[in-house]
Amino acid sequence: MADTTQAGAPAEAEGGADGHHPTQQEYIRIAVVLAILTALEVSTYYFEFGRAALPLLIVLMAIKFVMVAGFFMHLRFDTKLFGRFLYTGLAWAVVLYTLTLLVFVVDANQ
Amino acid sequence: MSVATHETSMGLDHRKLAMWIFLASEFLFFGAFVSAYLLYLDTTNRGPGVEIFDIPFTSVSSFVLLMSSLTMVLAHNSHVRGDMRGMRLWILATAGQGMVFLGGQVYEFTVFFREGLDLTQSPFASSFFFLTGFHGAHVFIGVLILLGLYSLSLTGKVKVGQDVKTEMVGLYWHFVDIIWVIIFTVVYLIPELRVGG
Amino acid sequence: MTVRDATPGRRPTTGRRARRTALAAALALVLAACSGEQNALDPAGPYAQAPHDLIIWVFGIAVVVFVLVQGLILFTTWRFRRREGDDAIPAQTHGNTKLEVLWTVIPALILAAISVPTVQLIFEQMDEPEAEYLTVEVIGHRWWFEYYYPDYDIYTANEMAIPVGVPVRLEMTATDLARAADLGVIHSFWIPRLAGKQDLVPGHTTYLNLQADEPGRYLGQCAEYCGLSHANMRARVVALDAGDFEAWVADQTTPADVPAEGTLEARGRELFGDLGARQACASCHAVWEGDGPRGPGQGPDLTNLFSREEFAGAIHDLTPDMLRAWLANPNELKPMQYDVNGIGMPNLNLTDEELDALVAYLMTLD
Amino acid sequence: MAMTTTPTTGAPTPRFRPSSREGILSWIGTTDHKRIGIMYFWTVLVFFAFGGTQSGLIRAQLAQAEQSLITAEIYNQMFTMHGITMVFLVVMPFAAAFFNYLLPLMIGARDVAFPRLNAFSYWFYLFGGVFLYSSFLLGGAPNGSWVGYAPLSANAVSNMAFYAVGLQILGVSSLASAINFITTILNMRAPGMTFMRMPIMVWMTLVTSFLLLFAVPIIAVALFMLQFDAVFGAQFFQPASGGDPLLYQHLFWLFGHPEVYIMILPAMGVVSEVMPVFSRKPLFGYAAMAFAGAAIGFIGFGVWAHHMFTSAIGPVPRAAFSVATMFIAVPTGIKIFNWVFTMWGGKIRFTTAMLFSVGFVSMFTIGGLSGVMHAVVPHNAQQHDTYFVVAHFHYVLFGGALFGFISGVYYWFPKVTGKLMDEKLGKLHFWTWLLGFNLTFGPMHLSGLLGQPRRTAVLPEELGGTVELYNLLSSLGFVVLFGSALVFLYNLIRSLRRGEVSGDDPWDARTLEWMTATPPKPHNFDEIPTITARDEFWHRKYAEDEQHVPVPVPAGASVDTDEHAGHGEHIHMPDASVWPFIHTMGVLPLGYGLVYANWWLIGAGVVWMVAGFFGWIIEPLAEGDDDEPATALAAH
Ligand code: HEA
Ligand code: HEA
Ligand code: HEC
Ligand code: CUA
Ligand SMILES: [Cu+2]
Repeated sequence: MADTTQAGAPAEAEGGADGHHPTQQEYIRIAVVLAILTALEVSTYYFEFGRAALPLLIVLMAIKFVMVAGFFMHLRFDTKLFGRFLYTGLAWAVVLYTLTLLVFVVDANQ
Repeated sequence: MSVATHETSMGLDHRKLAMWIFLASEFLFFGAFVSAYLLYLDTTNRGPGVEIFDIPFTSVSSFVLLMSSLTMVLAHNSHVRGDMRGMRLWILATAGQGMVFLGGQVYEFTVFFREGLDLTQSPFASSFFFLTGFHGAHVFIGVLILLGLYSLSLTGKVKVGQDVKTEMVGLYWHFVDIIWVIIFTVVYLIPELRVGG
Repeated sequence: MTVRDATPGRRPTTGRRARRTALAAALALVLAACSGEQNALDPAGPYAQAPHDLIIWVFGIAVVVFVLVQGLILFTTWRFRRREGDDAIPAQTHGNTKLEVLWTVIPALILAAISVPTVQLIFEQMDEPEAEYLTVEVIGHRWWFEYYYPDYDIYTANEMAIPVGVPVRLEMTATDLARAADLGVIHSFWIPRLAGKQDLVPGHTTYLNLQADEPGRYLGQCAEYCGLSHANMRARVVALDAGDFEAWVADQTTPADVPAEGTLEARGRELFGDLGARQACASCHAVWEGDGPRGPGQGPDLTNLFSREEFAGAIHDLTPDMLRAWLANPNELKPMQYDVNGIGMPNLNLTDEELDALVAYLMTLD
Repeated sequence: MAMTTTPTTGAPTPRFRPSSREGILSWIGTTDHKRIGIMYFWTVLVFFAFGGTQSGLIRAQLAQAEQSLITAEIYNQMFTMHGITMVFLVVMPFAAAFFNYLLPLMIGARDVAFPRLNAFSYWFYLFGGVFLYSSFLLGGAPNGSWVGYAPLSANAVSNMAFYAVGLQILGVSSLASAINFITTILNMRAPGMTFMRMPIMVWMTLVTSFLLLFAVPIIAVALFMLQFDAVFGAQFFQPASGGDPLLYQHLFWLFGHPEVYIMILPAMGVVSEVMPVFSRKPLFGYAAMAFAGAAIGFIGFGVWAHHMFTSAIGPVPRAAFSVATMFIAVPTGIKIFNWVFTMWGGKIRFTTAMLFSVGFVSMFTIGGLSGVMHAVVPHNAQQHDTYFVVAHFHYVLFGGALFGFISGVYYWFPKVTGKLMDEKLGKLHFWTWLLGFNLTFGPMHLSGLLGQPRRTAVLPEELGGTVELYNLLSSLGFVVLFGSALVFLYNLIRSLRRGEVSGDDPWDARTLEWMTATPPKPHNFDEIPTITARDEFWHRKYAEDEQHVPVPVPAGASVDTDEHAGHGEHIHMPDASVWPFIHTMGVLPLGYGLVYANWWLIGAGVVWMVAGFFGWIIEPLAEGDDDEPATALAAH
């Protein structure tokens, strides 16, 4: 929460970065990167990556996530507050549900 | 000047702020489905399990959805530049890709159904259909909104300078896309590693 | 019967009502736990005693906090009440960091002090008993408890006999149509004087330790809401001296007698196995005669029915009259849902003649 | 009503707007946060009467052992509906009533961020309640307890489909409100109203809204699963096919525990407003109060499994959740002591509002202490699902939430109506309420420890010997409460009709809402005040000398009622709109369709809602409003 933000002082909010929204070409370049990453992901289905596969998939997923959120959703150019909402929600969900699944696993009395 | 755009304490647009707040809560929604799915991964009740997935097929529809994010952002970009024709075009392209994705999902579900995987088969089946189905419902709503945006831009309810509206729709659309980024990995690819392919 | 002999006349009576006339204060009551067979404040075995000792201690702390806070409230409101005509405005204090730190740290310390023994006891209570113990398998049905003693191959229902002074470990789960792993709902087994409760969850096996230090009849009740007749799902533990327990085991492992040909009882036995177009008793209840089926079906095993004092989820005294009323219309004595989802015992529209015969037969089962 | 005016897409301007501020139509179409708050309040009272009646039947049945005034089936429906009603149709919307009415006034705004969404929330709440209660006429009310544990409730034979769908509807309402309030608080504070100058009530609104935001989606999932298990044959919680009933418990309590703080934090907000005013001192430890509230909300998310201590979970989670639970007492304790020290050194005026607030602090502490006792896991196995727990949660909910809210009613009644509530009746109400409350729920501590389980339709004879007296006392307590509630109701209506005129600032209050006209005008403030301090209004009335002793500012107490000061023409308020109402009505066919697995009804409901939504978005917020001038702030 941006509890320190002064009311009526939208300094941070404007971010001053409005003019730097990517251009069409840049968007397309980002999409190409995303496509390549996806191809890499799918390749784990065709090729044997052994124990590297799981971490690789997770890292690729995270990169794609951050790229779409950062560029297409403009998180990189908008106020930090929006990103904080998004990642707070994500983190909260991950923490709560990981704990929940842990309770099913750490279960000596079931 | 409407209330909605009255000068605000943080200098943010109400609607964008509200959309982000809403999206934050959606993680808790989808997270619960994902947890149920992970919990029930092996609870197939003697029915089909993850081996039933058709990864090449799903990869294609995932790719389509991913690319719809590109057209969506291009639509917004056009709107910002005041190019309403371009904006409408990209919106239609986005909605079209959304529909392709949905079509793929309907096809996938029918195939699974024929192979003996339906909602009532097992906890695994229920949680698979719930997770992907609720995501599909989000895409469907997104398509409706896109078409709404398209028609409103024709009637002049959405004009040049009102690109926040396109941006809002875009936020929702991209969000549905990043949820699929997670689902594609967690639901399809990672479990498939164990099947060995 | 040994069981009944061991627990003479422990039915609740109006005599006890006299005792409750005194409205004892909360503190006094909790400390000087009053009696009652289902009273959590009157532990009768180590697995109930340890949590009780812990909570008494925590309760003491709670009382201190209570007295402090309420005293402070009373004092403050009294001391700083506005008096008639006093319109002056008091000094505008905004806070006091030292004080605030104080009432952050002190409660935190108190709670840390509580949590240490709590955590220790959690593990102690759930571990397998160290001494040799008896295992009883418990299955919760809507709305009765089934028990199985793997060491002796004994099936019984609602009343569980245990030897005094020996730890008992319950292995529990829940289903409805016995062992069909279907339709079960969650129940909870709870005999307050012997141990806390533990849920019986379909699809899981849960464990509960208990032990009785004195012979007696300990009452309990299903403690997890399980639908229509949740209130009528009671449990009893009968703790027996070693000798009595052996006798009980011997009795339970003896097959039921087959009544002599031509008697009313024999007629009852015949009906039990065949009611014509109506569902036979034997399709849901087993009576073990040395060979043939053993153990409960949809309903309790009746081989030793009359070794128990109560029936139908231990809500009614087991007397011939009650039994007759039960067979005539089970729903009257205990609401069940046989017509809706097949849970419980159906009304089989028995004639008077059939009722006489069946009751006579069932009375031979002890 | 105009249900027939189905919207035609693309129509330039809707012709259908109630313009009058009187008559039923003006209420249906209202977007004024104050009127919506008032509607919440009266609806809550009606549901409170229902929930109270149900508890009356419960208490009648349990007044003596082995009674059968009502059948087991009816009893089960009664306690289920009692729990659902009190939690979802009374306490939560009661909080919404306060938030709605006060939030914009307290932060110096003209309305909430999304006035029509606000109306939508109210109508969803109302229809959700109507939907739940219609089950009584349609084959039986929900009967699986307010927690609706699977697999019992995931069964077609139970009436719990109504529960699953009904709560889903109420959840949408809460979620929409939460988003609305968060946006409002972040974005619409008056100039100078920094976070650390916001009244605690606003802080609690913010925290509560965040709790809702993150908790409601979880129960939404649980309810969907339950609903599909019960109606459409899904297998989430069916043990026969490997489904795990524990999943439901986790999902429910992941929501359910934050939910209890959703219910208490608003009341804590109310008390934090009332106490300073009647002690004539600022709130003691403002920052600690705000952050303790946030901490309670935060920790409150991590303790859910303390409702499952006797379930099939192992010793490690039991221990972890036990410790986590206990430590909630720390931030709560901070609040308790800060309230007491708010009074310390003050000049306490014992109005009815103040009495209820003091009652809150005292009674809530009792409930909190039994909560800590619950957290002692080994003994929780004795307390769980007994009347000891029933005592605990009535002390925190009734002694806590309801005491706080009623305090708020007495406190803000003059603001809303311009009339004072009768103090004599108020005091009669308070003392009978306090007595009845303790008489009802105090003895439950004992009957619980003496072995009485909850949710049992009869009090067993063999148990009756020890606990019958306590049950009788509880039942008598209900009678006292009932009488007391009638006094309250009479006081409300009487004061509304011919209460003493209050003036704008009857309590010598501290916060912004008292600075404007009473009752406030539709646009709240003629001129949005600029905030320079916490307790802004107080500081406009009093200056402080060196010893922090306030001295009245001569002409400082200028209440913002000066017609000339405002620039009336510039104040542009949203117009009334019936679209939220029309849109929302579609939830009824949708809901019944889901319960009865009727695809036609589901389809009709969806089409209705989509159409209603279209009507909504093509209608400008205010007449002649282009919705977004080219100078839109967000764009550049
Ligand atoms: C408003 C609602 C509300 C609130 C605020 C609370 C507050 C708390 N609750 Fe309660 N609770 C419920 C509503 C609420 N609860 C409901 C509805 C249920 C039953 C649900 C059902 O099954 O139907 C329940 C059940 C419940 C259980 C499960 C019982 C069971 O079924 O077995 C537990 C277990 O730990 C628990 C614990 C607590 C604790 C530790 C707090 C703490 O937050 C309390 C903290 C407060 C204090 C401790 C007092 C003030 C502090 C001080 C004066 C400081 C000094 C104190 C110490 C050092 C101890 N609650
Ligand atoms: C805020 C929440 C709240 C409130 C206020 C109450 C209030 C009361 N409750 Fe509570 N109760 C719950 C929440 C609440 N309850 C919950 C969550 C459960 C658990 C349910 C479950 O197990 O699933 C429960 C369960 C519960 C039980 C346990 C049932 C069981 O386990 O079998 C009992 C038993 O005595 C009980 C009694 C009462 C009584 C006597 C009141 C009284 O205080 C009520 C007093 C109210 C009145 C007297 C109303 C009178 C109103 C008027 C006269 C106004 C008229 C107005 C108009 C006509 C406009 N409740
Ligand atoms: C469809 C199954 C079914 C049939 C047929 C049936 N019962 Fe039952 N019976 C039950 C169930 C289930 C219970 C347990 C009810 C409860 O306590 O909730 C029960 C309980 C009983 C009990 C009480 C046992 C105890 O210890 O609590 C007796 C005695 C009994 N049945 C006798 C009979 C007789 C005699 C018949 C035939 C005339 C019969 N039953 C037919 C299902 C059946
Ligand atoms: Cu079995 Cu309650
Ligand atoms: Cu809780």
